Amino acid sequence: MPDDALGRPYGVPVRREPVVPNGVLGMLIFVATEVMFFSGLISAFVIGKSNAIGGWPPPGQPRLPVEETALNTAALLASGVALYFANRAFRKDSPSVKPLLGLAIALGGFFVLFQGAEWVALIGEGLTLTSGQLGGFFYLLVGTHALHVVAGFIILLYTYQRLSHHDLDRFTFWPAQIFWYFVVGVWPILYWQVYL
Amino acid sequence: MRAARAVMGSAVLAMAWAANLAYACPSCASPLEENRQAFVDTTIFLTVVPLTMMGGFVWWLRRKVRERDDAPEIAVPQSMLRDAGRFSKGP
Amino acid sequence: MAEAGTVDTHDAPAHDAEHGHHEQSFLSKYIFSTDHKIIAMQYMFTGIVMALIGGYMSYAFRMQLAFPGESVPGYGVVSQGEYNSLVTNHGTIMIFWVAMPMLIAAFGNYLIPLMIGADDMVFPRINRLSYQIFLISAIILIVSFFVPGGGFGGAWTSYPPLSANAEYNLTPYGATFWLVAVALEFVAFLLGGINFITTLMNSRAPGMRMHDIPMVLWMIIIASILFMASVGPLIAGAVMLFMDQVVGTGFFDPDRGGDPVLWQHLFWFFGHPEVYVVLLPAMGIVAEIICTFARKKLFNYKLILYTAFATGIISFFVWAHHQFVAGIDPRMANVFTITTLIISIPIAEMLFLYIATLYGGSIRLTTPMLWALSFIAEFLIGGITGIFLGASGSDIYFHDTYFVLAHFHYTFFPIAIIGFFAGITYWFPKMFGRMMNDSLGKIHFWGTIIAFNFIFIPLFILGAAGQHRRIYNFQNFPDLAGMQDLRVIATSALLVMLVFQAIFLFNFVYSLFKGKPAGKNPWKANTLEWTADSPPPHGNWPELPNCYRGPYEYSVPGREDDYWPQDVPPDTAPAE
Amino acid sequence: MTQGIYDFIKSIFAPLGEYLIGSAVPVGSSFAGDIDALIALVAVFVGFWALLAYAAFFFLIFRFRARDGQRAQYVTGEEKDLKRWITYPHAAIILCDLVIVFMAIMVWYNIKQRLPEADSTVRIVAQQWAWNFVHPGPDNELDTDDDINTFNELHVQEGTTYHYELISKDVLHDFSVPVFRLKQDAIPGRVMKGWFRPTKAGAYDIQCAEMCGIGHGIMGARIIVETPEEHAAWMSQGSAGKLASR
Repeated sequence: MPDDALGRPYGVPVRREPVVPNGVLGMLIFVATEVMFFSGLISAFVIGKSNAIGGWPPPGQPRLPVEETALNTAALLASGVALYFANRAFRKDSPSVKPLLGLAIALGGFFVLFQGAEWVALIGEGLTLTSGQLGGFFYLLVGTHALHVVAGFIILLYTYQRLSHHDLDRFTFWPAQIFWYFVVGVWPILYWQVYL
Repeated sequence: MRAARAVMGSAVLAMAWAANLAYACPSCASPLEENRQAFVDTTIFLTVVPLTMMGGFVWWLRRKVRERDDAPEIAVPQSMLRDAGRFSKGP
Repeated sequence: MAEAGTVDTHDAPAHDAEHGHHEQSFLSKYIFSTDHKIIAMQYMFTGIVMALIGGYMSYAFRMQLAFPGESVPGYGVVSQGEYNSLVTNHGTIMIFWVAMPMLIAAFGNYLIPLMIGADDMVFPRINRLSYQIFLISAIILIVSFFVPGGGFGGAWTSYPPLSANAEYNLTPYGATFWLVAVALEFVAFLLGGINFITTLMNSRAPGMRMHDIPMVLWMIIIASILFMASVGPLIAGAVMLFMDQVVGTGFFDPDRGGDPVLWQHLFWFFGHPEVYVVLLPAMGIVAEIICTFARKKLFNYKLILYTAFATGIISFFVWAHHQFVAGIDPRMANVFTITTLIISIPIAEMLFLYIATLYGGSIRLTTPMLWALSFIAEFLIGGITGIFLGASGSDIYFHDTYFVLAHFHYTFFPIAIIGFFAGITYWFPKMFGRMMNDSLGKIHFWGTIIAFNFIFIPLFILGAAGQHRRIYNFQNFPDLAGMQDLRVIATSALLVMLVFQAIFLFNFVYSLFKGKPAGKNPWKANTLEWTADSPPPHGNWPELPNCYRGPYEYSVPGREDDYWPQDVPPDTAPAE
Repeated sequence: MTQGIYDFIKSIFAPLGEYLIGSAVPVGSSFAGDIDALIALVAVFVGFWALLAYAAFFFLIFRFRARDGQRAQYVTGEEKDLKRWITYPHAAIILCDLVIVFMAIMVWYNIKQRLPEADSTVRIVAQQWAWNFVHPGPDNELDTDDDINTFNELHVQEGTTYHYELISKDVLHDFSVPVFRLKQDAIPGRVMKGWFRPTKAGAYDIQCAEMCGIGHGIMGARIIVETPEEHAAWMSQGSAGKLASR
């Protein structure tokens, strides 16, 4: 095996394009941390749930709206799909990118509003942060996710605005998508864990 | 050397397995069996998730590097193909 | 998101727009700078200030232990509650506000762009934000001492229900401030870590392959990856603990269906990888220094890299060894004993490889080299004593005794203090353009190292005799009251060590202004940072360097010089 | 068979353990000797490697110090004959680790995982910042009228196997008796079970080993290990005193 010192061809090396653009790589690392954050929350929830004496959900607490939220889940997933097609259109420079991105944003907004309405109803039924383990974990997990949805929603609005001004590039759109896919992808797991 | 290492590796695994043979646990403190199981499950979960993510990322990166190196329209100097490091496919 | 559009800072440096004009005010140059070197300095000086605060705390509580009940000069009488908050915050500060900013943030920020031949980090503004959040977190922590009720005193591990409920810890504000400070600090390092990894991946000089990256950068990157992958659950736990403290939820309150062991589960999932997060950068610094002053290539670069990776991966499997007697399922202890002993293997191998690097060298015992070698010598003690604690059977006895305390000081002192001194004495000429005084450096070195051993060897003995941690006065325990001599020895050694730090501070300030001018490459080292001016200007190089070879090509046969910088083109085409 | 191997290895290291730990802290329980022997074994194994590493380290520093006109060698560390110096110790360390793991797990299993038949049971209730002990009294059963409650003082009888039930009223505490080599966290909401068997009469410290608030430093108690006669005397006196106070 040749030495590093002697075995390399003579010549000026060329700087190459990075394999993954900076923004994308940074966002991927950030999302990985977020995945661990949600893993921690879910682990805490699994352990908290296992401590309940008398079964889960605890007796005497309001039921979570499973069916309505299923609809909402579908809306969020559809938003992810819309974003995926928006990206395909974007790469082909097709004019349908704008309505598709708009649809994704609208579905995301629908999710947030629906979630808010659901919370208002639940608080009315007496489920609050301090009403017990169910309330605490519900607002902790779903609330943390809701914050992420709002953040992702704002990021998507920003990309939409850039798109309207015709200066949206791949290196902004791609990280924004990664974040939204993460927000969409983590929700079914939370739905399965918390609601079902 | 390699064989010795394999033997020792399997010995370690055997120990790990044997450790759980002593399953009886009269001094376990948790009032609930589900709670005990939940700790074991989340331990495994929390350990596997980061390693999977890192492994998946390295795999994805490797694939991307290969794709790029295979793509004909991007001119890559021959010397760089050779020198791209551990994520490249080598000479 | 603003930086996301930038493919490569060398093509379109995002921060040049801000710094295009040449006359900068003091504020924009030193306070709100996006230059990685300035940010590194900010981290370093904040770290030094925090180290002084942490050292002062250790002085106060060691004096209380040696002379219980007497007024400590410069502090006053240490009450029980104050003692607890002193030890708690000493631990927190030394790990989160000294070891991490000095080793990862300061050296990472300073070295990564310089060593890979880049002009700056890829996200300079995120980098600046990272330091600002870090500074706020430090301020919050210091403020926590002066709120009603005093600073938090529930140990740096902050186990609930003690930490969750003000009825128990009696520090209603201190506990919350402490928690917020720690969480903000994590956010700061999260932002820093994103920067480090992305920069190393994407901004390397032309020709720098994976195996041409200096070891210290690999170690900082692996540490960052470990940090990013392990901190999430702890932030989750911190949010829950914060809600328990402030909102009044009961996640960790057994009376309301919560589970106090859950916090330990989440905390130690981060807590153990954290040890390697700070260890690896120090190991990397030592690797650079040993190679430079032994004029030797690193002994089997790839194997060292693999042991570092292996350490990182295994560190995710070992955390429950902190909880052997904490009420987890006893069967889990068996599994974690095995994994804990397995992690000793790559670490031991890494130390062997470092020792093997000395073989065949030409060793010059300069101040940085002394620090680097003492790192190996001292860390070895820390490493081997860890086996006693990793083995579940003996941990029953040693858990939470002074043996544990001495053990992790034998790891953290080499990491944080020796690693920092090694790094600062080695890179001082690059950072400030002047040499540090070698004689003063050696006096400081011997004073610190000898005193350090005299602090902690007595504590090993006390721990083996069954003395527990975090007890403010051992006169309350008849079996322990008799060993006061050892405590006095440890405290006296601490005083000596603290006094010797004045020599360092003097040397630092003196050399800053009066030191011998260093020139570009005073140590005749290979890595790219030594090809820049000392101190490097904004943008580091007029023209960014290329890389032609690995970082440790010292004493290559057939060359006149015994070093061969990475950016020097080969003289001729190689004869194959 | 595993027990036989364990006993054999233990018998080798027991005297050293007696010297290392037993000389400072009395060997007060049936399993204290096991832990001491394990500590001695680890000390010998890691001590051997540490000395070897130090010897190599200082020898190399001395042998290869900078001398005029002498260049360092160019060694990559990938040469087979040099790499051997790393791989052999590496393999040997794995073997040492295996022995340590085996012994540690055996000791752990004996102390923490199994519960031998008990002669008596005591209840230990930790609170901020004191220990309450409930002795079963003459009828040897807890939760009866003749239970003896004491404060910061636990009375046990030499040579008797005790189970303990460890309870915490408020925060985490840790019941630690150095002479027994016994340590167990008390977790509010759970009952921790374990056992010990005192072997040496005398009065020893109990410490709280988990940070439990401001009074952590004063949360000590005494464990009084008595001979059967003394214990019987204390018990009659204790229950009489209790009846009198009623």
